[in-house]
Amino acid sequence: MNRLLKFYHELGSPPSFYRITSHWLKPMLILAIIFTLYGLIDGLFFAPEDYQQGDSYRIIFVHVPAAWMSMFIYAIVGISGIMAFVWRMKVAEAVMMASVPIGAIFTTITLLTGMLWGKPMWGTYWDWDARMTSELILLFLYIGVMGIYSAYDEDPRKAARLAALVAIIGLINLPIIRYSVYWWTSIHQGSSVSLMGESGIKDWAMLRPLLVMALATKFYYIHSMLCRAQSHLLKTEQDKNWVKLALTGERKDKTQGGNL
Amino acid sequence: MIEIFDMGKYDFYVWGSIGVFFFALLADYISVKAKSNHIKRLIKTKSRKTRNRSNQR
Amino acid sequence: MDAGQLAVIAGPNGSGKTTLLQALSGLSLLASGSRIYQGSSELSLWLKESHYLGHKLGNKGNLSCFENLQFVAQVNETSVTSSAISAVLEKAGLAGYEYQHANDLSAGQKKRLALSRLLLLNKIYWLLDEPFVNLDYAGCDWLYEIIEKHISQGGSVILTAHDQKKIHELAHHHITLEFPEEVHES
Amino acid sequence: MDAGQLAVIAGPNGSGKTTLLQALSGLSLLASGSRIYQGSSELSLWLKESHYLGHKLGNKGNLSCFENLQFVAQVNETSVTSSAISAVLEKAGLAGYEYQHANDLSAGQKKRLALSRLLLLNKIYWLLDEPFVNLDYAGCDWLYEIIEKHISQGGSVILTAHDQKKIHELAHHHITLEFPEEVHES
Amino acid sequence: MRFGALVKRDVLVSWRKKSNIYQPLVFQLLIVTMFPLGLGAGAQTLAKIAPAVVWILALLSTLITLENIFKDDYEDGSLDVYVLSGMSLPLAAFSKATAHWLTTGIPVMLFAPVIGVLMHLPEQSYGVLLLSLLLATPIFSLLGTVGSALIVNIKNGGMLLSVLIMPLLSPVLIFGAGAVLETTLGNSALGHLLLLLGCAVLALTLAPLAAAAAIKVNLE
Amino acid sequence: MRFGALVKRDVLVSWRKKSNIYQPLVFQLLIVTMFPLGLGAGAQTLAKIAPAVVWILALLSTLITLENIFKDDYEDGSLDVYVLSGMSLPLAAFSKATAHWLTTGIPVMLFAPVIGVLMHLPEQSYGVLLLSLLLATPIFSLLGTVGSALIVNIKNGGMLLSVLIMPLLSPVLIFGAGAVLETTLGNSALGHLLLLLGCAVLALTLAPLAAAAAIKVNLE
Ligand code: HEM
Ligand SMILES: Nc1ncnc2c1ncn2[C@@H]1O[C@H](COP(=O)(O)OP(=O)(O)OP(=O)(O)O)[C@@H](O)[C@H]1O
Ligand SMILES: Nc1ncnc2c1ncn2[C@@H]1O[C@H](COP(=O)(O)OP(=O)(O)OP(=O)(O)O)[C@@H](O)[C@H]1O
Ligand SMILES: [Mg+2]
Ligand SMILES: [Mg+2]
Repeated sequence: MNRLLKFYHELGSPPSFYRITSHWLKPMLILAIIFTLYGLIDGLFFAPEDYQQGDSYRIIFVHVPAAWMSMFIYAIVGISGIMAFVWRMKVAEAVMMASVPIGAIFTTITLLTGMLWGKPMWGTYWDWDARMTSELILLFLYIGVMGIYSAYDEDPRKAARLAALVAIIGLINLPIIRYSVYWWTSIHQGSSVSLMGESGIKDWAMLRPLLVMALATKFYYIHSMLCRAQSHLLKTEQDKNWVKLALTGERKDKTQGGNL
Repeated sequence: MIEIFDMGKYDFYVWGSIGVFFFALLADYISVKAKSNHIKRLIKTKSRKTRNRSNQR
Repeated sequence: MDAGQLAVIAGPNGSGKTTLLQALSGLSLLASGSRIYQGSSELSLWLKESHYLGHKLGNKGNLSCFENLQFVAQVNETSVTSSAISAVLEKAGLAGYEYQHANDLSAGQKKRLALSRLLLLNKIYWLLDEPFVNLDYAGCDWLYEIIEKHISQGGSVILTAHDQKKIHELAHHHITLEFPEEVHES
Repeated sequence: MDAGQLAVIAGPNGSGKTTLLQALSGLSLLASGSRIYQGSSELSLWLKESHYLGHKLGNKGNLSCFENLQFVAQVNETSVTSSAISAVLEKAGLAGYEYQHANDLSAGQKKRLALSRLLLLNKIYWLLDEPFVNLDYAGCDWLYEIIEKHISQGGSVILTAHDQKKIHELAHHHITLEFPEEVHES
Repeated sequence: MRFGALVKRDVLVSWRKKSNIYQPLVFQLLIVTMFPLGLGAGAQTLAKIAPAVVWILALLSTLITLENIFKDDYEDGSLDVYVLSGMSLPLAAFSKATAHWLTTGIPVMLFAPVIGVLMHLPEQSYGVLLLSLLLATPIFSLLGTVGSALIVNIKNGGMLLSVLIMPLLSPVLIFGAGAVLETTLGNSALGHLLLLLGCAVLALTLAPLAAAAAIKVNLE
Repeated sequence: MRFGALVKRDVLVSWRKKSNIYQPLVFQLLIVTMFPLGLGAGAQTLAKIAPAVVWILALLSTLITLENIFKDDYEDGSLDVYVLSGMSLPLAAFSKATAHWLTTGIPVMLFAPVIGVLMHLPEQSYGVLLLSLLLATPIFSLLGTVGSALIVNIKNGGMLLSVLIMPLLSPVLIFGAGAVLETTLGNSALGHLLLLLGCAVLALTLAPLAAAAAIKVNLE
C-alpha cells in the first residue's frame, strides 16, 4: 500500500513522470500492434459468420472497441480534469490534454464505422437514434475541450484550468445528454428497437477477437497518451532544468557554466 | 482467396471500416511523433543558443 | 525635401503627427493640400519609392519572422534570396528567431522585425511613426545607425519622435506641430 | 506598510510592476508568496478596504459620468447622494460633464473620471497603476494633492510611475523592480 | 442592492446601444426568409417544421449574443470594478444573466410568435410556444454566462462558446421544441414543460457557480 | 506573383490557426443536430427539407467567417503593408477572396455531403449539390470580401455584414437550393445551375472592384 502511494506521488511530479513513463512507451506500442494484428486476423478470417448479419457484423471488431474507448477516455478526461482543477496538478493537466485528441479520434472512428455499418444493416448511413446522437454530442464535448485549450495558447496553465472546467461541466452533462436523448427517442419514435440493443454475442469465437481488440485499443491509447503527455510537459516546463537534463544530458555544461 | 476478402459482398463496408480505423490511428501516431520531435528539437536548439551565449561571456 | 535628408516631426499628443504621416504615405488622402512628387500627383510612383511604418506594425502574428519578410518582399515585387532575408534578420538582431512566430516575440523584437522591412526593400523615402518606441538602448542605436546610413546613401527619412534628443540633433528639418493646422513643406 | 504612507514602485518595462499591483489587488493570486492583511489572508476584508485602478480604466463607455460613478457607489455598497456625486465630479474637473457619455470624453478626462472613484469610495488602500499617464499638468497637480490629502488622513497609496520626479520625493517607500523576482514588503 | 445595481447598469447599456436588442431579431428574420427561398415549398412543409425552426431560431439568435455578456466588461476594465468591489462572484454572474435575459431573452420570446406566423405554425401552439420559451430563455442566459465567462479573453470566441454550451442546450431544445410539437399534434405538452422546468432549476443552481469559477480562473 | 504571395500567406495563416478552417464545419454539425432534436421526426421530414437545410447551412457557416477577411489584416496593420506596396486594390481583393475560398469555400463544399447524409438527402442529389456549391462558394467569398471591406473598422460588424450581403445572396440561395431540390424530385437541374453560373460570373467581375472601393474609403 505504501509503495503504491509513493508511486502515485512520484507520478505526480513531472520529472519522475517523464522518467518513469519513458520506459513504457515502446512496450505499449508493441503490445498494441501485436494485439491488433491478432484480433483483426482472428476476427476477420476465423470468427464464424453471424447468422443474421452475415459478414458485415465483422465491423464490430473495430466499432465497439472504438466506442468503448470514446467513453472510457472521456471518463479519464473528466477525472484528470477534476484533479487538474482542484489540486492544480501539472501531470493531471498533461494527461487530460493528451487524452482529449485521442478520445476525439476514437469518437470519430465510432461514428464513421457506425455509419458504414448502418448502410448494409438499415439501408442508411445515418439515423438519428439515441446512441448515435449522444455519440455525436460527445464529439462536441471533446471539440469544446480542445477548442478552449488551443484558444488560450499563450498561457498554457490557464488554458489547462479552463479546459479542466469545461471537462468537468461535460462530465455532469454526460448523463443529462444520455437520458434526454433516450427520452426524446422513446417519446417520438415509440417502440423503435435499436439494433444494437443486446449484442447477444455468446459465441466465444466471436467474443475473443472483440476483447483482444478492446485491449489493443487500450494499449494504443496508453502509448499515444503518454507520448502526448510527455510532449505537453516538455513544452510547458521547457525552461526548467530537468527538461534540459532529460533531453541533452547537459549536466556537465551546467557545472562548467557555473564555474565561469 | 478472393472470397475471404469479399466478406459476402459487404467488402466495401467492412474494409472501409478497417480502413477508417487504421487511417485514423496512423494519423494519430504520425501527429504524435511529429509533435514530440518538434518540441524536442525546439528545446535542443534553444538550449544550444543559451549555451553559446554563456560561452561567449 | 531633397535626397539625403532627415525630417523630424514633433508636437504634443493629438497635434496631428500621425495624421500627417499617414497623409504623406498615401494611406489617407490629404483632406486639403496635395502630395506632389516628381511633378506628378500619381500615387503609384510614390508608393513604389516610399515605405510607411505606423503605430500598427503590420507583422502577421502566426507567420514566422522569415515568412513575414518573405511575404513583404514578394508583395513589393522585390526579388530577394532567402539568405538575404536571413542576413537582414541578423542585422536586426533577430538571428536565431527566423522560425519563431511573430506573436511569440517580445514587443521590442516585433518592432525590430517591422523595421527590418526597411532594410529588405530598397525604398528611397522612409516614413516612420515613433520608430523608437519599444526599442531598448541597443535597438535605438541600431536604428540611428541605419537611418544615418540610409541618408548618406541618398535616401530620405521623415519620422516622428517624442523625446529622442539625438535624432533631433541629426535632423535637417524640424517640423513642430502645435495646432492641428495645415503644415506645408517643400 | 503602515497607515498614512505612500509607496512608489519603479522599474523598466516588463519588470513586473503591473503584475505586482494586480497581485496586491486580489485580481490575480500570487503565484508564490501571499498577501497577508490584518493577520488574515481573507480576501473579502482586503477587497473592502482597497481600490485598484489599472491600465484599463473601467469606465462604461455609453453611460454618463454620473451614471458611472453611481454604479460604482452602488456596487461597492457605499450610499451616496447624487449631490455628493456631482461634488466629486466637480473636484475632478469634470463639472458640466455629468451627463456626457464616458466614450465622448478625451483621454485625460476619462482618466479623471476613473480617479474620481477614489474620492467617492472611502477605501483606505489605493493601488494605482501609472495614474499620471494621460493627465495634463493641472491634472497631475490635482492628483498630487488628493494623494497627499489621503495620506494625511491616514490612508495608504501604492502606485507605479515612470518619470514623475515629484511623487518620488513624496514617497515613504521606494520599491525598484529590476528582475522579475519576488519582492517582499511589510 | 448590488444585484440591482449591476442589472440596472447592464440594461441601461443595452438600451443605449439598441443593436444589442434588435440584432437577434433581425438575425431570425434573415434566416426565416431563407427557408421559403431554399424550400421553394408551400405552407404544408413549412408548418411541419415550424415548431423546430421557431425554436432553433430562438436558440441560435440568442447564441450570437452570448459572447458579449462578460467580454465588453472585461475589455473596458469594468469587470475589475465589480469583481474587486467584493461582490460575490456567483451573484455577479447571476446579475449578468438576469440583465441578459431582460434585454435578449424577453425580446426573443416575444418575437417568437412573429416567426411562428411566418412559418405557418398552427394556432393552438402559440401559448405553449411562449410558455416553453419563458422557461427556456433564462436557461440560455444562465448557460450563456458560463460560456461567456469561459471565453472572456479569446479573440473570436463566439463559435467556441456555441460548441461549449450546445451539448448543455440539447436537452432544452428537445423538451422545448417537443412541447410545441405535441401541441401541433393536439397532445398535451405538460410532460415536456415539466422537464424544461427541471432544466431551468438545475441551470439556476449550477450555472452561476460555474460562471464564477471560470471568471476567477480568467482573472488570475 | 503578388497575387500568389498574398494567397499563399493567407492560406498559411489559416492553416496555422486551424480553427479558421474547422469552425464553419463544426458550426454546421451543431445546427444540423439541432434539427432532428427539434423535429423529433423520422427520416421523411428530414429528407424533404434536406436540400434547403444543407444549402442554408453552407451559406450560414460561410457568413460567420466573412467578417475577418479584411479585419485581421486591418487590425494588425498588415493591410497597410500590402495596400502601400502599390499592389492594385482589386487584385488584392481578388487574392483575399481566393484565399478565403481555398480555406473556407472548399472545406464547406466538401463537407456538404456529410451534412446531406445526416439530413437523409436522397442519393441522386449529391452530384448536383457539389456542383451547385462549386459555383456558389466562390460567390460567397467574393461578396464576402465586399462586405468585409465595408465593415473593416466596425466593432461587432458580423451581423451588419450579413444584413448587407444577404439581399445579394438570396438569388444564389434560390438557384442553388432549387437545383438540389429539382434533383430530389428527379428533374434536371441544368437551368438552375446555369443561372448560378451567371451569378458567379457577375460576382467575379464586379465584387473585386466594389471591395477595392470600400477598402479605399475605409483607409482614407
Ligand atoms: C453512426 C452510427 C453509430 C454510432 C454513433 C454508434 C455508437 C455506439 C456506441 C457509443 C456504442 C457503445 C455502447 C455501449 O457500450 O454502451 C456502440 C456499441 C455497439 N454498436 Fe454502435 N453505433 C452506430 C451504428 C451501429 C450499427 C449500424 C450497428 C449494427 C447494426 C451497431 C452495432 C453496435 C453493437 C453490436 C454494439 C455493442 C453493443 C453493446 O456493447 O452493448 N452500431 N455503438
Ligand atoms: N479617426 C479619427 N477620427 C476623428 N478624429 C481623429 C481620428 N484620428 C485622430 N483624430 C484627431 O486628430 C487629431 C490628431 O491626431 P493624431 O493621431 O495625428 O495625433 P498625434 O500627434 O499623432 O498624437 P500622438 O503623439 O498621441 O501620437 C487628434 O486631435 C485626434 O482627436
Ligand atoms: N498575461 C501574461 N502572461 C504571461 N506573462 C505575462 C502576462 N502579463 C505580463 N507578463 C509578463 O510579466 C512580466 C511583467 O509584466 P508587467 O506588465 O507587470 O510589466 P510592467 O513592469 O508593468 O511594465 P510596464 O512598465 O510596461 O507597465 C513581463 O515580462 C511580461 O512579459
Ligand atoms: Mg501618433
Ligand atoms: Mg504596467
